[in-house]
Amino acid sequence: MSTTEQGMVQKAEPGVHHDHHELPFIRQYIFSTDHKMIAKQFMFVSLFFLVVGGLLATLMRWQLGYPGQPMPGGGILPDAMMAPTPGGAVMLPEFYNSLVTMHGTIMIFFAIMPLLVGLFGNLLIPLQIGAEDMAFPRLNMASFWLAVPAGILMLASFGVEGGAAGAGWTSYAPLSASGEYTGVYLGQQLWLVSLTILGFSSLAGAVNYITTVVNMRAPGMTWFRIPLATWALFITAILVLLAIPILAGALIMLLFDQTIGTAFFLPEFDGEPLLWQHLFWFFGHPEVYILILPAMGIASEVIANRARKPIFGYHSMVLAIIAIAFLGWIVWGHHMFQSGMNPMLGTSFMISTMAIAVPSAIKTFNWLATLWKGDIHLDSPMLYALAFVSLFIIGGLSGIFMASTPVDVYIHDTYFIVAHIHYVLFGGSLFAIFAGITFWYPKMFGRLMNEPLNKVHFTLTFVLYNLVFWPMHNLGLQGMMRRIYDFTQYEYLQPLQPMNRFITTCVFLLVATQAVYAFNFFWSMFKGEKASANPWNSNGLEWTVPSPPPHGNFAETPVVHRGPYEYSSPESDTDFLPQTAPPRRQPDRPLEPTPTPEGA
Amino acid sequence: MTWSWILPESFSTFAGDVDAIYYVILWITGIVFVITEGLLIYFVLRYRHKEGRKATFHHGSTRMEVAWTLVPLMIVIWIGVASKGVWDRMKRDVPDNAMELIVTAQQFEWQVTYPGLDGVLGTEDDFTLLNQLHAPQDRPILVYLRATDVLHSFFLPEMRVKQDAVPGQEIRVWFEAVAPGDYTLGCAELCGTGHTTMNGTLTVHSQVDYDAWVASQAQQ
Amino acid sequence: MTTSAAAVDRAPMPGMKVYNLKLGLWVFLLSEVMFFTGLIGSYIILRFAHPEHFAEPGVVLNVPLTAFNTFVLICSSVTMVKAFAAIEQGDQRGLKRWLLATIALGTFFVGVQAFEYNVLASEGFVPVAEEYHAVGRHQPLDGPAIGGPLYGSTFYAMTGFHGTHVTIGVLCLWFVFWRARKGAYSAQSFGGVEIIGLYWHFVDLVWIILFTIVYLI
Amino acid sequence: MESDAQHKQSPYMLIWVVLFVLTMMEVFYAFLELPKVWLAAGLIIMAIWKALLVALYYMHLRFEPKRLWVLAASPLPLVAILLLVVLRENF
Repeated sequence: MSTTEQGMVQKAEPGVHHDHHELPFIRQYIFSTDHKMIAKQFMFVSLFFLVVGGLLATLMRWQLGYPGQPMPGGGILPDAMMAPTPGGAVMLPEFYNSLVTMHGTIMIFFAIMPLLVGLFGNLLIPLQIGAEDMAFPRLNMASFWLAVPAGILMLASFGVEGGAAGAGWTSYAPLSASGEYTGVYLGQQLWLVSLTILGFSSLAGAVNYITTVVNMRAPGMTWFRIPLATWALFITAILVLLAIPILAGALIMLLFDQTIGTAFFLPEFDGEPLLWQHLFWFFGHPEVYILILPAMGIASEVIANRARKPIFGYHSMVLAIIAIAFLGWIVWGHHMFQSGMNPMLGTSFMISTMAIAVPSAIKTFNWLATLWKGDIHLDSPMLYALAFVSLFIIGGLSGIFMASTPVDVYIHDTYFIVAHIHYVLFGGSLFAIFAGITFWYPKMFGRLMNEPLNKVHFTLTFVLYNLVFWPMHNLGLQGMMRRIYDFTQYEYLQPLQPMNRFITTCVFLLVATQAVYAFNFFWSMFKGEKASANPWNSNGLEWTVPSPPPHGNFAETPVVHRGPYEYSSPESDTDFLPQTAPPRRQPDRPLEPTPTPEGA
Repeated sequence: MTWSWILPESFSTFAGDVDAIYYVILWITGIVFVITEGLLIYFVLRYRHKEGRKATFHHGSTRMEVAWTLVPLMIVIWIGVASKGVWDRMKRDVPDNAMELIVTAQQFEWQVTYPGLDGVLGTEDDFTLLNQLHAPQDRPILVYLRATDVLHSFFLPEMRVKQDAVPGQEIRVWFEAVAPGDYTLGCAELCGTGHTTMNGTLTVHSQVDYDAWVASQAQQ
Repeated sequence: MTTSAAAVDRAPMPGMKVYNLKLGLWVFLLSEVMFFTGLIGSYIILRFAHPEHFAEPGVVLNVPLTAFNTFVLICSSVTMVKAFAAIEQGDQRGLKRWLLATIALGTFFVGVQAFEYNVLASEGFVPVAEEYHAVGRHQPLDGPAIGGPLYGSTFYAMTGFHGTHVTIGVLCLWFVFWRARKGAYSAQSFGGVEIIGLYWHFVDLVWIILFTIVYLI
Repeated sequence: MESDAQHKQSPYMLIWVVLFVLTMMEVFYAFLELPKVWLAAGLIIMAIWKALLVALYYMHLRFEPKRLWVLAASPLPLVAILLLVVLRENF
């Protein structure tokens, strides 16, 4: 879609031509440059990591539900993790800290983020804006093949001397900056190297997404005709682009402290532990929105479609995304209220944090208003999307408690925070991911997922999920601190034993339940009902092409005539009106407004 | 099982304000929670797909957008302003006439240094105890919080006090206990393998008992 | 109106009026800006927190040498734009000549930096905190240490990361030069030359800032 | 490309001379007997001046569409935010 002759030359990229049928297996499935294949690759890898992260969580929960008691089958784990006792293998605190750290790291960086950005970014952006592929298909491939070694290194760190990193996913210095404090040397270094490599992968993706959305939109696809999923992914890419380098710099400095012995974060040489926290959260808070914005976009798509109604306040939805992206840069201090940061800063960060609650509120109300007077089809994508909304409401509201600095003094670093982040990341992001995978499954595999199985999975997951994480608010309010190996060491926390055991039981069930989705996922791939090009009667460009779309996506470049959410429009006899359908000529009003080449 | 959303009882002068703000927020968020989730469920049931139903073709209304932008904004800003005063009181305005202690955190213990009989830190009659924080009632206690190795977090749940201890810094933390008794002293920041064992007790005496206790300590 | 609308409708919609590769590189440069912002921000935090760790300009670091090196890098920017201007005219020989000049100057810059590192290390100015014992350029080697470990750590981090960027730039320049030898560029198509130029000038720009902050302030 | 003409007029050599002179001035200025603030301020101004010259003429920003300027400037507010907070943070 380039404009100048240089551009044309630059377009000499594999994956953009249309002669792919004789592609050898390795170019088609392993080192593919087709955005859809790369999306699937990201999906399989990060779903694998999702499972790993879930299993780590169950190990952790065993220790919390049955502190210091032998774990059934724990014996198979090496003695460095589980101390063998007469009664059986008991978890060691070192291993518990590694579990805490790796669960967080893997879930955030290797499961949720690649699922949202890697899977949906790759799958949706070119299809929804009517591009034949990404702007830089080879860079896209590189992005995936950088993520793989990063993941391998991260997993490998479990096997090394001293075990995996154990300083929390935030790796606060100096605990993380010198192995002498944790006994973890190589593990922490692998953690740092792995995340640095992953950072390059994310950067490659972000550059690609931004260029593609800016430059490769189909004719007529003005800025305010872009579907919200792509809008969210575009803004997310900008956040990734600007936040990841900050993290990369901090990671490398920490790695230097660990290896060659620099002084950045080491107080013994006047290094500044708080410097790490500032850099980490200056990246980390945009990261939070990297993890939720695409989920919001997916939910908007599904809700508008399944409610057969235009999304309520499309423009304010877009503006809210943009506002979040801006405000997201000035609130990082709210992770550091108790860190010894200047209390003056605490106040200003509290105010900005309060302000950023508003755009999220706007989006929530818009989703609700979209349902109002809709024609709601309660099939599984919609159920997941509605779960996203209802649970995101809880996660958002519980955030206000932490935003208020005095209340945060008490609940900071307690299970209240754990509940909050899981309501946003699991209840929010992950349910949206379920919705998205189910909704766009046809565009990946040409079939539909099994509806009854999905409904079973949804019901069980939704119920168990809440049974697990709702009580964690209460644990936090009783003062139970997070990342704690054995809370019964504290007399005042011992009454919480039953509730912790209850949560642990539910976690086991919750993890087991995911087998239903896994089975459905693979079963439908081969046995699922064949999908038409547009099984959901949707308006987006991705539904104008066959399921799954061919290489190069569009036989001829589509022309866009309207926004993506014209459901139940009087202009159409059915209850949907594709973006590509030419407008009906009505004498009283001129043809559609002319899309300016610059976009809105 | 404690499903309660009630905070455990608190025993410091500013804890009341903290809990008050918590309950205000709990009420506000609780009401918003009921309304939003209620609407969600109602709409889903009310406008569920039936044969022949067609959704209204409706793109939104600026009036409502403005409404649900401004109302939440005003609410949260109000919460913010209400919080600021308490925050300043907790973290910034340390009352003079406070009794001073030094608490040094290190893996995995709390070293509490008392001023001794003369009530002045840095004199030779100072003495240091492990994991035992003794304080008189109804008197501001000013803790100079230090750390020797990694980050720790000085957590007195019943006093609603939490402050990270940062190596290389000396951070001032204060509280004033209103009732005698034994309370919890814990570490709320992951500080290594022994993090979970890094706890102690805060014992609040009446001023008389406290003086007696100091004297008895000074003997040794 | 209708016809013109139709006409515009058929046109592709590049939001930025530049071709993909160039836009992509600019976008990439933004993340580079943030990367160096992180480094400089850390430097500022550490320097304000512990001024005693940092020496007066010229005491430890060799300002004249580095000023000369800065000038070398600026010259390499000029040769780079010359190469670009040449291919804009379709002047293949000029392109290759100026590219080679840029490569030479860039390599020279890295060489001088390596030399500087050696000298500094021999004077005890090292990134390793335990071994930091900088005596400065004019004191005897057994003299008192000047500044502190943070000085060494930040210096090598900032200049080192920049040096890495220059090295990568030189490698890319070799690649562009190799393609130029095969006649890959012309007055109509010089995307490759333009974007390596943009990257090269950005690295120069970063050095202008770093030189001031690290050596002169 | 759209701006061939301007490129030919782009005063590469003149900019080169200015950059050289500014560098010399910086080195000279850095060793003046002035209060630290003055030195820092002056040096930073000159550095930014040089950086702008490179961006505008060597990176051709001067001849690019406006929106590319916006793009190029977009991270600067973040830079400002980070540095401002960092400066307010007195450890």
